[in-house]
Amino acid sequence: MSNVDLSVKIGTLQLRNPIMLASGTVGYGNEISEFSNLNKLGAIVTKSLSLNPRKGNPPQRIVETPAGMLNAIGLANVGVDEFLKEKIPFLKKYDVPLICNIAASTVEEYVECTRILDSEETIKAFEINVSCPNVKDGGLQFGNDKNAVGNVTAKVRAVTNKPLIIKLSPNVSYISEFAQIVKDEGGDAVSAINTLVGTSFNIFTRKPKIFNINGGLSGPAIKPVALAKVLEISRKVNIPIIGIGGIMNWKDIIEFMIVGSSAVQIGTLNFIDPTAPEKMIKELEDYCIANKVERLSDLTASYII
Amino acid sequence: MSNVDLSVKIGTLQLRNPIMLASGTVGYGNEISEFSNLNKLGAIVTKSLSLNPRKGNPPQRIVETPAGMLNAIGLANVGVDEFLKEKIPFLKKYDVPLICNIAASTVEEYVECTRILDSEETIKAFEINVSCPNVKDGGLQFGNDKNAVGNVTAKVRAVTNKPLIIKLSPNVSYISEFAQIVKDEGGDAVSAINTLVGTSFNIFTRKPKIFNINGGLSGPAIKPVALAKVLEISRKVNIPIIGIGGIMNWKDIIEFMIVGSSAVQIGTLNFIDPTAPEKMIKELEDYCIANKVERLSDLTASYII
Amino acid sequence: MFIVNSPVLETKQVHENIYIQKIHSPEIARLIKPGQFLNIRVSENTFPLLRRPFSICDVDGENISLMFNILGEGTKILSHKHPGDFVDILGPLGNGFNLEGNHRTAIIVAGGLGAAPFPFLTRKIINNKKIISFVGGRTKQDVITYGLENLVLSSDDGSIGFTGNVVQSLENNLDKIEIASSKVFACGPNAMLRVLKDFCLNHNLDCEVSTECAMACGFGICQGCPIESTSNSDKYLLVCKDGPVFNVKDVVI
Amino acid sequence: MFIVNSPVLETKQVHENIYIQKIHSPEIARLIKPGQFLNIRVSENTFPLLRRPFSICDVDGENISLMFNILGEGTKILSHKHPGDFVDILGPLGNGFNLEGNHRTAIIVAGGLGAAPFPFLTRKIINNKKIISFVGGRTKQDVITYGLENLVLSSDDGSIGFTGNVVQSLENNLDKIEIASSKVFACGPNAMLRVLKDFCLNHNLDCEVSTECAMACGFGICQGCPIESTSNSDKYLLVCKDGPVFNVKDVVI
Ligand SMILES: Cc1cc2nc3c(=O)[nH]c(=O)nc-3n(C[C@H](O)[C@H](O)[C@H](O)COP(=O)(O)OP(=O)(O)OC[C@H]3O[C@@H](n4cnc5c(N)ncnc54)[C@H](O)[C@@H]3O)c2cc1C
Ligand SMILES: Cc1cc2nc3c(=O)[nH]c(=O)nc-3n(C[C@H](O)[C@H](O)[C@H](O)COP(=O)(O)OP(=O)(O)OC[C@H]3O[C@@H](n4cnc5c(N)ncnc54)[C@H](O)[C@@H]3O)c2cc1C
Ligand SMILES: Cc1cc2nc3c(=O)[nH]c(=O)nc-3n(C[C@H](O)[C@H](O)[C@H](O)COP(=O)(O)O)c2cc1C
Ligand SMILES: Cc1cc2nc3c(=O)[nH]c(=O)nc-3n(C[C@H](O)[C@H](O)[C@H](O)COP(=O)(O)O)c2cc1C
Ligand code: FES
Ligand code: FES
Repeated sequence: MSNVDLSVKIGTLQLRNPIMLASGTVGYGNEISEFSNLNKLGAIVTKSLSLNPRKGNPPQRIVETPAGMLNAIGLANVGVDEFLKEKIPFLKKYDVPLICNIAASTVEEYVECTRILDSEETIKAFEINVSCPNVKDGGLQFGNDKNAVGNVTAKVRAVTNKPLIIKLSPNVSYISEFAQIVKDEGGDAVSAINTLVGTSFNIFTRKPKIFNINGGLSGPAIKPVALAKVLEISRKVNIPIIGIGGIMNWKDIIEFMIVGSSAVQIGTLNFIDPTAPEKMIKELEDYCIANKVERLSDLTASYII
Repeated sequence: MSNVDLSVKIGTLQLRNPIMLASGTVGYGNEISEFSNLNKLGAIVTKSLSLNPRKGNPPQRIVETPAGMLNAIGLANVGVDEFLKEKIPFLKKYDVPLICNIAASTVEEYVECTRILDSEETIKAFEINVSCPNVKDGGLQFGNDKNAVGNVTAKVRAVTNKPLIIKLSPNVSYISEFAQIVKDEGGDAVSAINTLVGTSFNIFTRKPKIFNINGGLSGPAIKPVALAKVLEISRKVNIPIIGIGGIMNWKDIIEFMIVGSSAVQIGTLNFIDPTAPEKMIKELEDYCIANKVERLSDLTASYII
Repeated sequence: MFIVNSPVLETKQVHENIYIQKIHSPEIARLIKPGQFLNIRVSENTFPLLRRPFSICDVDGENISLMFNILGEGTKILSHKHPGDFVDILGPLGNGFNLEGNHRTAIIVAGGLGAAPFPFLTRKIINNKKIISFVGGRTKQDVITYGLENLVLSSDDGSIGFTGNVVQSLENNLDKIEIASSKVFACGPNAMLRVLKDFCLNHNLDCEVSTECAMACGFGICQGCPIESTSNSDKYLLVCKDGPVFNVKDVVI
Repeated sequence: MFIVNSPVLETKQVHENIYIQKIHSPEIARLIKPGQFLNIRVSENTFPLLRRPFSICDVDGENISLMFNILGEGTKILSHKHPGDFVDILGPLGNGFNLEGNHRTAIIVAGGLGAAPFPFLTRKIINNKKIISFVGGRTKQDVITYGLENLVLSSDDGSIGFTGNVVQSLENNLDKIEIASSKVFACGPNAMLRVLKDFCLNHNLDCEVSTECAMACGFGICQGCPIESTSNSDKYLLVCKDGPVFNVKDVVI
């Protein structure tokens, strides 16, 4: 038996280990439960939920790129009501913290979703996805507008006492400015990063490979960028960070923690090896033993620069 | 003999084909001339030159990442004077358009470099690298500040009649806003993209792998991002674009042209296969023949969306 | 649904650019049904990053086989796997063809590499049902008959069999088919499936098609593989989970 | 300096985790000198992306050989190359050891895999010069003597030869060496080269070292491989182009 303490804290949210499954890469838990014991994981984050069900984009929604993939799912989801009715019962059977990710096109919709979900005790925290088109302000992204992110944080904060995590867009000049606003407006933590904007074209038809033209780039290709964004926040803003982007193995998790993450999320890897997240728990423990790290959380922001 | 016309124009700059070698990945031409006939290429762009020689960063300067690499060379270069004395004589022997890339820490330095180099007739155009720390304004990057980019463009424009290309940073929310300012201030073209900010840490020493902490991410990993940036500019601003980022083969060149590039630059690939750029000329020709493209330049911004 | 690392027994070329790969995988062999598929990781590293979906081509005891052509890097790497090498298989995935029901004739319609799922289906046809296999391709090279029975061949250029596409070939032979007691099982390019759908609806032929789509996960977590449903326009079906086999009545192709 | 795709003749393990790979490459064999290196692309795809630098270990007629250990994915892929496979070589690169000069004894100092360049150097020693090879490592397993002559072994843990590092081993044998007529040729970890440099400067021993550095291009275009010069602090030297072999007097290690 080992004495390593793998538990981590994100604000008041206590997790048995830092490994969370990222929004949009685990559905609502059902399928992945066939590959891995959800109860062993730190937390799972739902696919982005919106007030009403969303159909999502027509095909083609995904394309592979060098060491990465683009997706433009279009936030297809069942909506909060069906989520509460149809998906929560399955998730209730597990003893794994459930984080609800919310996507919306207006501030009011973010607030309304949070309000509806807040009373469901199975939900342990909220993660607000601000990388969705802001329909009211002309289709720009909330995530690229500091005031909008501040506003969403404040308004959602007002309707929930549960830990509030804002998932930041990396497609901005200085991500730490966004983390600062989240902190100022009462957010408990930030997730970094969501996908990078990218595209890919068919050189014979001259059409985009993805229906939506642009997609979000994920996977190991983006890991260096994600690490730099986490480090930037860590050096400038005193707020817990959930590191995301291209994690493929336990070494990547350690690297994300060193640059400032309190916990991490696994995304694209779930598609390739849905058994990997659970396996990495043991490997983190082994690293800690070999390197005399008593509490894994001691690694957070332990960079030497 | 084929009748395909591979020539392209960037403002008044006429190139025999769209394949340029990117700044910092070809030195001053000497070494690469052993692998490839420079006279066949569209153009070569020098390593960024500064007013005075720069030593650059201590090692380690580079690290490989999934389908990419990080570099933080620190703009090591011989300075404009030695460039004119020692490097130009070699380049004069070739009949390939030479583009001088300039890096500086103040607007005055950009202007002074351009002024000094302008009278050298071997130099056919300038490419201004705005992704260098702006020492005066506290180490931020010119490239992330619209006013600074506009100001540099206007001031450099005033001292040269040669084609003026501004090489844009991708580490911004909306790159097209920068392209617009370049156009407004009299720039002839933009290059997109320079490297993405990234980092990488050693998980045993907990130190950054690169001395400078952050490096610039290049290579195929960034291609989808680069394509999206070129497309964004192409859809919003009427200015010639030189597409850069992760080009590994002729197909990537076609893809960059379709999304809006008039020409392209090859960077990281030169390190892996310095014979590739020359080889791709023939392959572009074959594509044109097979797809009944009479002038390669017809592909520029030929996307169907 | 599970992941298993299974040894390659043989990789042989059966046609120009068509490979059959036999793999020892008792776990998969025991469970998988015709029309289901596997998502295969062809390399241990990040090139290529994602798994590649392949139909189950045949099952023989504890061995399974795949049929594929070399399209890109993934299938190239797969084709280089020989005895001693392993493939990392995630499966069985999706819903297979429904072979129950009281049709007396199974009509296979295969366009090009769409032949892949049918050797197994042919083997599994039960109760002395009759099979007719309409197999077509652009040219002779694309007409893949591996493991199929009672063939009616066609090619767009007439280099083999009937001149025309495989649906025209079926139409051409309609008089020999008793529509009410037949069921069509089809796989091929979307363009072909679209024409086939119209044909079958017009002629009241029961028809199941195996569809294709770009996929990331293959088991329902990425939402990458939508297909329009005919009964509910508010929601896409997922090719990987709700398909890849659908009754033509249920989906917009 | 050119790129050539050369067939692998043999890959054999000579020590725990140490491989010798023999390659038929007449073009390289003809030109390369001890201490020079090659930059090798181990895969055709983007994994890994960059070439990997390797010293020339030996040349025998038209064949060359490399010595390497499996460190990461690149060397792993290389170790799986066997007859029938090719390696994509860019070279010859850098400056080799200067074997001319009127020293009468060549003193090889090799730490761990730093032994790699010396089988070739040993073969090329001319004019009946004498060789002494100080070979050291952490433990017995790290002491690589392949292709070396007149050995003086050492290990940090004493599991073979002298107990101590290879520089201490050299010091220990200093009485047997005629300093004025000897020249040291060394390769190994930077920590070892640093100690060796001090030692040689103190004892007035002429010494050339082969240095290592992360590299992208290997031929001078990326500026990725700086090393501090002792004579000009305004400018770095490049390991790939100005080195990898330097006189210890010329560089800060
Ligand atoms: C359910 C299902 C079952 C399949 N069964 C088989 C089978 O039995 N045998 C077989 O050979 N193939 C089958 N395929 C297709 C197979 O998955 C692709 O051929 C394979 O992924 C190509 O991988 P690659 O790396 O070689 O090519 P890539 O480099 O990925 O692609 C090469 C080219 O093919 C295109 N492409 C890749 N995948 C697809 C796709 N799924 N649909 C359309 N175009 C694509 C790419 O856009 C690219 O232009 C099946 C696909 C699905 C979804
Ligand atoms: C001029 C020169 C000559 C060389 N000669 C030989 C030789 O003859 N035999 C031999 O086995 N090796 C030699 N090397 C080192 C060899 O290049 C590396 O071992 C190899 O690149 C590792 O590749 P990989 O993909 O297996 O490991 P990677 O996955 O690239 O690296 C594995 C680990 O090793 C570290 N690493 C990688 N390259 C280096 C490096 N150059 N220096 C320090 N750490 C590194 C990485 O940071 C990582 O932690 C030489 C290097 C140089 C610069
Ligand atoms: C197919 C797919 C769908 C995604 N859907 C969502 C989503 O609905 N909401 C969200 O906040 N992030 C979504 N993401 C982003 C991931 O949660 C994660 O931030 C990103 O993929 C980077 O991590 P990775 O490189 O480990 O995949 C999605 C990612 C992928 C690949
Ligand atoms: C080692 C290295 C050095 C570079 N130096 C410069 C430079 O001095 N000035 C500049 O404008 N861009 C520089 N770049 C950026 C490239 O010109 C190019 O924009 C970038 O690498 C993306 O292209 P690629 O993916 O094809 O490499 C450098 C890139 C690399 C890899
Ligand atoms: S491929 Fe992922 S949901 Fe279908
Ligand atoms: S490795 Fe590129 S300059 Fe030395």
